[in-house]
Amino acid sequence: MSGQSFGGRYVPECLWTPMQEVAEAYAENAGEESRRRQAEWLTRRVGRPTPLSHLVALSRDGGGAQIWAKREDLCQGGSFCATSAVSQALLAKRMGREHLIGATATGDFGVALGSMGAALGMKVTIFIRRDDMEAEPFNTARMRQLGVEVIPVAGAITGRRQAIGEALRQFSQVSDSAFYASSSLAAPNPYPRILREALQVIGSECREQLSREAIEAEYIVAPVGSGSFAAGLFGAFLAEDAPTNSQLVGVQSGGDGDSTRGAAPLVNGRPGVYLGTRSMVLQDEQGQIATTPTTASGMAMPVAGPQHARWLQQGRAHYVTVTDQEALQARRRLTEVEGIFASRESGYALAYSLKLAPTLEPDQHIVVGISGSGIRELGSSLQGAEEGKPL
Amino acid sequence: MSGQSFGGRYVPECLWTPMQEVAEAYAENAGEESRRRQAEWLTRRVGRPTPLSHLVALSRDGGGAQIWAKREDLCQGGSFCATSAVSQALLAKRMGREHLIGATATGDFGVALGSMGAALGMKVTIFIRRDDMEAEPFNTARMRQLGVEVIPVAGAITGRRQAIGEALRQFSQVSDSAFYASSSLAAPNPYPRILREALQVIGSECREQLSREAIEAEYIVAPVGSGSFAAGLFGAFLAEDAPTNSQLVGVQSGGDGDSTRGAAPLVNGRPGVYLGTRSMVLQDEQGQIATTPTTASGMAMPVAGPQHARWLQQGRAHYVTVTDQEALQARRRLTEVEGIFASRESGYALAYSLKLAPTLEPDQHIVVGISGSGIRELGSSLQGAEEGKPL
Amino acid sequence: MNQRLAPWRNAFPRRTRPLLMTALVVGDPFLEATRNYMNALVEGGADLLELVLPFSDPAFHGAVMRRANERALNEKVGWEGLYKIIADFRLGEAEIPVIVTTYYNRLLAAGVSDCIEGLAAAGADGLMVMDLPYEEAATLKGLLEERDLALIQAVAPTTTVTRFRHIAKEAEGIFVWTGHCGTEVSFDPARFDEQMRKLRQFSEIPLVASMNIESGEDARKIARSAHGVLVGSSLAWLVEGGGPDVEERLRTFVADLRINLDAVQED
Amino acid sequence: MNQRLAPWRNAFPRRTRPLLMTALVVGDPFLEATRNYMNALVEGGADLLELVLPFSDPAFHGAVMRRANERALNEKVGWEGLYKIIADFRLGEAEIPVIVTTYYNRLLAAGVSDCIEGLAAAGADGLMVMDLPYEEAATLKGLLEERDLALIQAVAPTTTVTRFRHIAKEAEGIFVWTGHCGTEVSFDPARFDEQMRKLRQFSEIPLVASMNIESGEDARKIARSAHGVLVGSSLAWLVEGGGPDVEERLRTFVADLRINLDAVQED
Ligand SMILES: Cc1ncc(COP(=O)(O)O)c(C=O)c1O
Ligand SMILES: Cc1ncc(COP(=O)(O)O)c(C=O)c1O
Repeated sequence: MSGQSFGGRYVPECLWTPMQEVAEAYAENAGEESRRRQAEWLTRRVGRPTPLSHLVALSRDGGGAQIWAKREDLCQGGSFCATSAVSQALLAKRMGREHLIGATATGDFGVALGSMGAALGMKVTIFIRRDDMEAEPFNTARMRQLGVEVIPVAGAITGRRQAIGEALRQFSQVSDSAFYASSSLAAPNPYPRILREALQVIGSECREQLSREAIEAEYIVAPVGSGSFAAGLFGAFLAEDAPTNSQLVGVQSGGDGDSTRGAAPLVNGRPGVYLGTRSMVLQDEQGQIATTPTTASGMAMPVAGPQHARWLQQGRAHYVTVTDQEALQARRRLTEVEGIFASRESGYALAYSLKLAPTLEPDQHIVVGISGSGIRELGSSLQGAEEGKPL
Repeated sequence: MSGQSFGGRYVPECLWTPMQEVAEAYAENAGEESRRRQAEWLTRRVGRPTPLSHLVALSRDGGGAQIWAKREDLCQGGSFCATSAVSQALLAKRMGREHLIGATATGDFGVALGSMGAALGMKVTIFIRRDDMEAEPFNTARMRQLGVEVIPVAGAITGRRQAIGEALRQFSQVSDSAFYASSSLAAPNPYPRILREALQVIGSECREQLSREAIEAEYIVAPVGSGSFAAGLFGAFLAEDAPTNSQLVGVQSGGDGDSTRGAAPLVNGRPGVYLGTRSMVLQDEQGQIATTPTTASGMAMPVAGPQHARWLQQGRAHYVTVTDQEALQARRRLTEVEGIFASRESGYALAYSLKLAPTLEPDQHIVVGISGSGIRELGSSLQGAEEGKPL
Repeated sequence: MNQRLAPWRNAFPRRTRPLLMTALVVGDPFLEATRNYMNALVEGGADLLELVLPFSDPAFHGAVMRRANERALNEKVGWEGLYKIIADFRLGEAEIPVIVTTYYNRLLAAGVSDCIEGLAAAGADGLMVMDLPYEEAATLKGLLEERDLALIQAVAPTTTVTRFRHIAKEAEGIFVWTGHCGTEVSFDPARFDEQMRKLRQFSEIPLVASMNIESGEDARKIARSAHGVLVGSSLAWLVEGGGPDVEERLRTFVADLRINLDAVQED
Repeated sequence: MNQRLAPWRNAFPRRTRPLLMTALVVGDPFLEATRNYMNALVEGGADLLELVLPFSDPAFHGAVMRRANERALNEKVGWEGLYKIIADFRLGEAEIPVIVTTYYNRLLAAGVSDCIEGLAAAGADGLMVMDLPYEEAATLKGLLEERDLALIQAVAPTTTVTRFRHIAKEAEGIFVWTGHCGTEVSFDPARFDEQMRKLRQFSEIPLVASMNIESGEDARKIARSAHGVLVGSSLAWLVEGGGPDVEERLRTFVADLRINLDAVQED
């Protein structure tokens, strides 16, 4: 209960043992053969390594630092989620489980898990809030085509956490034959570790790519919803052998800019326990979890993965917000100026990088993490178009 | 006029000199520095190399050969077109042209060219038949977001060739400041060569990947619309130093299965001149070009690139058809069994591979070319869904 | 050791009358109502009261309890309100133990020591934290013990015997068997009985089963294997129904459970 | 060398009356109509007739001609029909040269030698192939020459002087200057005049300009710089209008062009 430690496994008794089994299987699973298999899936299937793109035009416009994009949009399925889905699905398979259960908000994790389920011949059940589902017709259609059982969830709690709750409840009923796959870094042990270790390949590739370009990054900037993508990108730069002193910046949603709104537990939260982990939590003085009004459903998390709380505490990374509006604009600029489509979530990291760039010199470098292609958004924009809204 | 030679530059006088300029610039452009720059864009931006995925489950189901997929769906923009767009846009830039003009049917080439145009700060104009545009709301939206001027074309001629005609007419008016970028391998010189040389990277990667897996492919199977993707995949296996005797199979659309219908000039066509090149042309005895009823707009070409005519004549590749229905089914199976989304066009190659596999042994290998992710299709399927059609 | 819970230690199987534990969400639909309902439950024959302090995301309660929780949230009931009704209850009722249930974050936000102090002063007897498993609970348990409050542990179908033996060594008050985790229970009497038998041999304190009990008949079935039952959703459902006679209906429903439970010894 | 086209070689600038070349799409709206329109054009004062054999994708014709082509396609006119109306025309008219225009694939499908044979026998004088540039045309040109038919070459704003000199060396009959490639022409008289001047010095045969001419006034402007004009879309547009008096309207329109062209020498 010491204020200093983050993480843990704060779950009801019914989930403790199933998650302990996952932890034990994961520990056993850590061998060479299993790593090789995972790497094979990532290379042969997901499309790793993803490129590090020098955004020449955007950098020129900014008049300062060189901006580089780590391109998770080019993974199979169009988001970084492919990589954590591989790791978890392979672990499940190794545990002899034939059913994957997870939750999604944007649908990206659902698609990623669905793809792995299809390829491995496993049943996949995905919970998603009904309003998220309706906002993501495109990813919903993709999940269905992959054979995923998509279960819409209603209720008072908004966003991914409601779907996570439902997924865990359902999982608890079949925990001896199913595997809970987490999309969120804010999760009970061993999930934060599994996700970070799976996603750390993003940062490792990035380090290698930077050194191949013979440059060091002044800043590494990533969007933080639950923070799994950011942890994957940051992880390698926090390793003992990390060559540079890059500043790591996690960008959260500041909502409409009113500091009492938004979804930035690492900026406006306090330590607490939520979604099974002790971390920074956006809450009121009564300990009630705050709602997270943001236009980016991937960012709508009132708690971040425990690693981020630790890095924040230790000063190893820092965390900022940009408004939803700034994020949307930055994302649009990326498309117009660089021809790259990025997820709404990536817009937060990008917006911050665009602010940072002019304060640096042209021989300095910023890496911005692009978490996904945001292709899903065209589904909703098409719907919007039919209702007469501009695309 | 010898019946034996294919290719050429069969264009009206107004286009001859502009295309000669492209040919000359391309020849000058062939240097080390330009190759390096192109490779850099492909690696850093497009996401090359793309993976070669072993389709374990599908192969197991087939009970015969191992099927491998060359994954152009993972390129930026979701199709192989990214690679030919890079080559042409860089050439245009080097020629000092600031305006790219092209035609598209599926929208994939439009998106690819639009991305490059945005990144290089060039204006992009894309012609597309109005009905193709309406069938591809998703890619149309993407093009618009990239700042592409999308011009719908009406008229009696169906498909990409109508849009190509309009693009060339418009280009002829501004040929001193603009660059015509071809999506079609069936095009006047120097385009067939430019496209094949650009796309040959697909086959080269594939060769290297096969040799890294220490296997040889019995068959290399690709969809052939105009055949640029197929030429890119086949090219490396036809090179002098090609290590294997892989059989190259180009798959065209057989339409609804009635042999008088479909879009298979390499199967049902005769030598002729169309779209600026001498090649195999689907035509009646009067030399009128046939319509190409197929449900895959990327396949609706009554003429293939001249290289294919040559390979057909020399017996270096062979060409077959599968029906639209078979292609759709194969594509659906890929999603359901392997968790991979592929373009409708890829379905043709896949369908043929699925027929081939059971006739081979489990230690034999088939490579099937996946030309794109078919993400665009979800746009139309969502539209369909709203009109009550099944997804 | 908490004195109100102490009598049940080692009371089974000697004592044959099964325990009846009843739960209310505090502030559903308002604080005084809860206070009144507590009396009604006791009048109906409850042996223990559970008071659920509402949380913004009661993920591991069932759907009915989550709705009750949602209604209660509107009342913004805090720890002070909770202490108040417990203290008030204690003015008239010295025997019936009161267990407070919540999610860990509410405790952390208010300060664990302050909460324990408040609970002890008000006359509560135990604390159950939905998302605090045994492994994370040591410090809290220590602090509770200092004030003679029990940390109530849950047991679930996934709890292994090894783990149970471990937990049981230090457990206090009662065990709450949760046959579900916020979902429906698929009840297989034979299997349930086997699980209870297995666990009972390692525990000196009663196992009270939460199994979505909706009727006296349900309660009777469960109590054949467990030491008692915990009824929550059915009461929340009556509260949800509303109307002027909620208290009366609560009393009647509990009384029926009581009769059925008491009949178990005669079965 | 074709005898009907021969007189114009080296006739300019001596000869000041500009040439009037008029085009029809064969079979628009049906074959006999085309035959009748030919007479009307000659009566109006045309110096040359161009007959466009329709193609399924007349990509390098303008929008009006593409529509005419589309109408004509319904008639499924083949080479035989074309030969027939040329032969029939020749029965009454010995002087006016007839140029046949099509796309290369129609020629290839029917067989190049057969077509040349048919054209020569019918009394045609030249062949223009829209999508056959000089570089691809050598063999065809040779075969045409054997039967005294001219291969008519096009020149465009993009044609360089070097290239033109090269082509001009072997060119026969006339040059058709196409100021467009199926689109609108943006006409800058000064620039056009400069281009014509530049090219004229290297050519012994007349340059006839196709410049979307819609009126006598247009024709007069063009003919100030070129040796003559080619009018197609305006005629196809009259045909598209339909009605019983199409022939009359064609005749009147061409007569007006004629008057305007003849006025150029006096300007
Ligand atoms: C495309 C995309 N980017 C970013 C995020 C946020 O990721 P994380 O929760 O790992 O920070 C999500 C989450 O769903 C996402 O789908
Ligand atoms: C995704 C996709 N695949 C295949 C094709 C056909 O390509 P090609 O014309 O190079 O054969 C197209 C053409 O538009 C396409 O978009």
